[in-house]
Amino acid sequence: MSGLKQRYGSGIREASTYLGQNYLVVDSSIIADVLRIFEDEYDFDYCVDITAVHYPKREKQFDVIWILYSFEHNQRVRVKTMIADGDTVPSAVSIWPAANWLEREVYDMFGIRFEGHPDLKRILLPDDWKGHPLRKDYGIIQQDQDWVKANLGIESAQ
Amino acid sequence: MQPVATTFFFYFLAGLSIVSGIAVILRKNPVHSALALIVTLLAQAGLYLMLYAPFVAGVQIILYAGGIMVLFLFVIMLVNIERSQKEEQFNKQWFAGLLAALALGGLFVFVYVKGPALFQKQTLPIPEQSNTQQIGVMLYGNYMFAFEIASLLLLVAIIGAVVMAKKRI
Amino acid sequence: MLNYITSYLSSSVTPGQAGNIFWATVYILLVFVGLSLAVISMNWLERKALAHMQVRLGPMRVGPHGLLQPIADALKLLLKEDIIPDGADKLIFWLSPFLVVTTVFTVFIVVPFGPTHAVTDMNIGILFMLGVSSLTVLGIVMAGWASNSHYPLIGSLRSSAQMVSYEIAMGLAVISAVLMTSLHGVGLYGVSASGSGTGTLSMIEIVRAQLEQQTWFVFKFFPLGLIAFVIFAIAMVAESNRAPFDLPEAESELTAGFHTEYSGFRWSLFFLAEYSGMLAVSSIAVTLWLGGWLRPFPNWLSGSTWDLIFSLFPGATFLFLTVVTFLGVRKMPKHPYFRLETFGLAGLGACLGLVALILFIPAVRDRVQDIYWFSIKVAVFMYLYIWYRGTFPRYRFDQLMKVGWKVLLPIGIGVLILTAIAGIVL
Amino acid sequence: MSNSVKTEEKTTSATPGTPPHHQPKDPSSYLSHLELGERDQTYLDTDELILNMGPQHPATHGVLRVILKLDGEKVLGTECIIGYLHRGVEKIAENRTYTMFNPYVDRMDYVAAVSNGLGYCEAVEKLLNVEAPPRAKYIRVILTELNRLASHQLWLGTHALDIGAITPLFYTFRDREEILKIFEKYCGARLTTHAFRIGGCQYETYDGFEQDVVKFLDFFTPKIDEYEGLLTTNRIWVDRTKGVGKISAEDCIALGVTGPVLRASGVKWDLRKAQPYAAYPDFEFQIPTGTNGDTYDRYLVRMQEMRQSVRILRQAIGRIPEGPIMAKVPKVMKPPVGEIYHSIEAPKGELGYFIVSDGSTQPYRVRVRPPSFINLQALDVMVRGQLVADVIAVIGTLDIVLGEVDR
Repeated sequence: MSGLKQRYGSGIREASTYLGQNYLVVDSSIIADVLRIFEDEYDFDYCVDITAVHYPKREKQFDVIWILYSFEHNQRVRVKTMIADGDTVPSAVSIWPAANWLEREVYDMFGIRFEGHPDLKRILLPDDWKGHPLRKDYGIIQQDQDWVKANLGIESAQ
Repeated sequence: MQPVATTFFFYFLAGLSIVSGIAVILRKNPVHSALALIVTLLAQAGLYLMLYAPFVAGVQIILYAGGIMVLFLFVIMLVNIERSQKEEQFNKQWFAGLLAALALGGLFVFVYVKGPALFQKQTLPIPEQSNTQQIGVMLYGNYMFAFEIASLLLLVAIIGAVVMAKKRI
Repeated sequence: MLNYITSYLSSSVTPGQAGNIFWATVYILLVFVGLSLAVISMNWLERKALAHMQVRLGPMRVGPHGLLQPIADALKLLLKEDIIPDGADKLIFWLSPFLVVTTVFTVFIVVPFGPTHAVTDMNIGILFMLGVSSLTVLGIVMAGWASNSHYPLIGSLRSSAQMVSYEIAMGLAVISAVLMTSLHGVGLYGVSASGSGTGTLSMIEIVRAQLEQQTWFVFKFFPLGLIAFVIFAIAMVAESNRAPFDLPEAESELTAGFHTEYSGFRWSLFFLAEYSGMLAVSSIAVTLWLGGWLRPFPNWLSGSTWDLIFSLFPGATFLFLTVVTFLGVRKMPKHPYFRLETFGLAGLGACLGLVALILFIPAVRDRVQDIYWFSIKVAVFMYLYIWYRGTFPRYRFDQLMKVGWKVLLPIGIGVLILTAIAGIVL
Repeated sequence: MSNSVKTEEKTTSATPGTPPHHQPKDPSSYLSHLELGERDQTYLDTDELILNMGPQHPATHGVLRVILKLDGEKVLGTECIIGYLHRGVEKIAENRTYTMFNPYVDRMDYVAAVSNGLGYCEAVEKLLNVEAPPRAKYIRVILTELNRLASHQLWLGTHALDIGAITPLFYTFRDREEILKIFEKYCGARLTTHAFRIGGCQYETYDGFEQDVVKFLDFFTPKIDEYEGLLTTNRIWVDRTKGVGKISAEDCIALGVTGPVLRASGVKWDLRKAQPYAAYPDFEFQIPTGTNGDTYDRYLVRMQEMRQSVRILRQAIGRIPEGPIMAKVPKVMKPPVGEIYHSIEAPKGELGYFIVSDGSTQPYRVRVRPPSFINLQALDVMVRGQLVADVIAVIGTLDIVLGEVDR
């Protein structure tokens, strides 16, 4: 951790432990390098999960979170970065192939684009669905009326 | 056993084989053609039976209709039928083909008309029961060499096919 | 006319050979009805036997122990909507189930249920059976292609490849059995006046040869006959598309293989053909290796006493079934809801008992016991089919081909050569 | 090889029941981005065949849809289309309180509902900074291990069925029934049990619970041998599974594959040992591993895991401590602001919950890390160059549950 902090200084916003779990908040500009370093130098060879959280009131609306694990050290770390709506995040597929579907899911649910992803498209929802359901401004009973009408032939799927 | 309604079955089978034979060349869909060819072969097997050659008839069914034609269909299913249906049915050699067919037909008619004079009319005493055994004796006795040559030729064909299908063996 | 009908009864050849059209027709109808009944009971038996292997009960609702289930199934299939896919080749789609059923039923013309109990006897009998049954694959290929859908297409491609390759192993095994018919008595080439005891392809003569040589071919030139028989027994499972070789209709891969798009009556024709095909190949195996209609141990347990004892078997079997049925009647619940079923079961028991009594009549007994022994042997094979299905996983396609071409075929050729050598040397 | 099946449009557009203006997508378009495997070198002019497997297919374990590009029967590439069972579990979580969301997690991996519940409850407990009492932990371990057995049994039955052996299915279901009976007696539900509550367990064990479990273990141990007797040395089974769907340990880790699939590739990693939770530190058990990473090894690993589960259960049932079963938890749960990631070893792999709390009664965000979803990603790597029948075997051996893949 300290090595990273020295190298990037202010790029590492926060590095701390909560409830026994390490996490790291990183500026979005250096996230690609940080992830690469975690894989190369700290042996975090297993990308457990990639996800996002939406904070509509913040200026930088999204937290993107990488949960990494190292088999060698038996340790987990969460790497977090904040981005604004419409910003892109570098894709981690070249580092961990596991990131492929995970990034697709984040894109599907939040509309965050990952740059350099080989095939960024929706994964759980239909390809031509409108809206990203896990954003906070997407209501819980909201649906893509046009899609439902066109594909299911009914007024509402609720 | 006495055959029943010989004349009827002869004309029926002969007609069937001719009609389906024509269907083979007229159908655009190759699968239909292949099926028509199977009907032709089966009709011929029936004719062999009428000639007291049950072994040949059996072999005709098992090898041609049951074996070779299945492979034919197998291959036809793999090719693009859409494409072959758009292709022209007959190419420019159809005239030559017609001439050859007419010549052959003329020969048949000639033989039919002049036949009794050219070939002595006689009924061969064919023992139906031992027909199969006699074929065996012929193949492995008198015509042993020809038989082996033929099987060697087939072996060459098989090897050729394998080489064609697989670049790396 | 009556004379024409009765005159056959004393003859010692099949109606086909005797040229008796009336009796030939009767036999054809009998074979047809018997075959349909066998398929129906096989259906019930398979479901029950398989269920008991798999710790469940199987059909229990329609009739006592689901005895009427096949009838209910047949009714359901007939009443079902008959769907022809839009993009299908209508003519071929319509034609193929009939082709399959016709060829399978045609095969039964030469199946010898007894020395005179066959529709006819051809001197190319076995060749005819193999040839005609090889035509069923045409029907399957046509069905798969005409459905115009991917799964049936792959299913039919698989089945054509599978059947063509297993036919070869099967043919080799058959040839070694046919060879055995000639390797006894006169002449290496088997040219003989009577035709019996020497090389023959006729189904009835093959069984007669086993009788004359005093051995079933499965025991001849031990272990050569046995190996040939095993090859055939494996190849015939593959030929009838049954587990573990049921790739053309592998449920888990191809949904239902070549008959995915078929429904209702057409589908039931495929079903009928599959089971009749199983019966057909089993009868070939029984005829060639297991002595056809011959009763067990005609060589050791000979003499009129043994003849009498063995001829009582058919009646005894039905008597046993009667007893079992009446035990079942006693075990039926006494609730009025089951009254009809109890009466029905009792009626069935009575019928079985009647059949048993008829089978004990000497005149009937002698005529029927051939059929009985033949059917029992075939039934053993049918049970084996069920057993295989209950125990084996499915082969993969390349493994199936490997077994056919790299294992069965070389062994088959080896057995053929060794049989020929053994026939000359021994 | 292709278009003897005339045209895709012709077959699909005429499906009755679909609205006229709706054109189904051509399956081949899904594959456009793939770098496909190499075709066999021949002199013949052959085409690829595109096979659409699912979502209604007997062997895709639910509504998985796999589009295969085939050269003959050889698989050149695959693309999974998932989401047919998507219910928006994560969205629902944001609109329910912590307690109300608890039953929903059972509906993800519905064949291992207890594991889901355990993971969620422990995650929230961590967030609340409470710990379940020891007795509750033991009950949790017992039920979770029973559920692992049930899940593995269901896997074995369906996997064997996919490969064509129909009988093991009924044997495993017969024995799974006994586990479900114990669940039913304990909490009234058989499948989606909702057995645990945040802070412990809702119910005390019923009278005779221990005896029931011991009776089941005595009954079940010989049954594992019975399954193995049917399959382990069965020639066809070995032929069908050995060398099929091979995946190396490196690939597994790179693709995030966990659970028995990872262990069959030779990585000795089990969260029960690596980062123990519940009462697992108290028990002795081994982590079975394979060497080849093929379907057969995965089969053996899972069979061994069943034996190890039995071992854990025997230890656990002998020493359930006395005491309360519920920790002191507030009626209205308001965890402090913060985030937590907690994962457990579910029967299928690492099941993780990432929960963000904003201090209110409802979670701000719940992210589930579903093992099936991520394991399914490895399908393409595992089936390239193999045959269609192997795809079925590999889908079976990955042990996916579509409820969890799609959530």
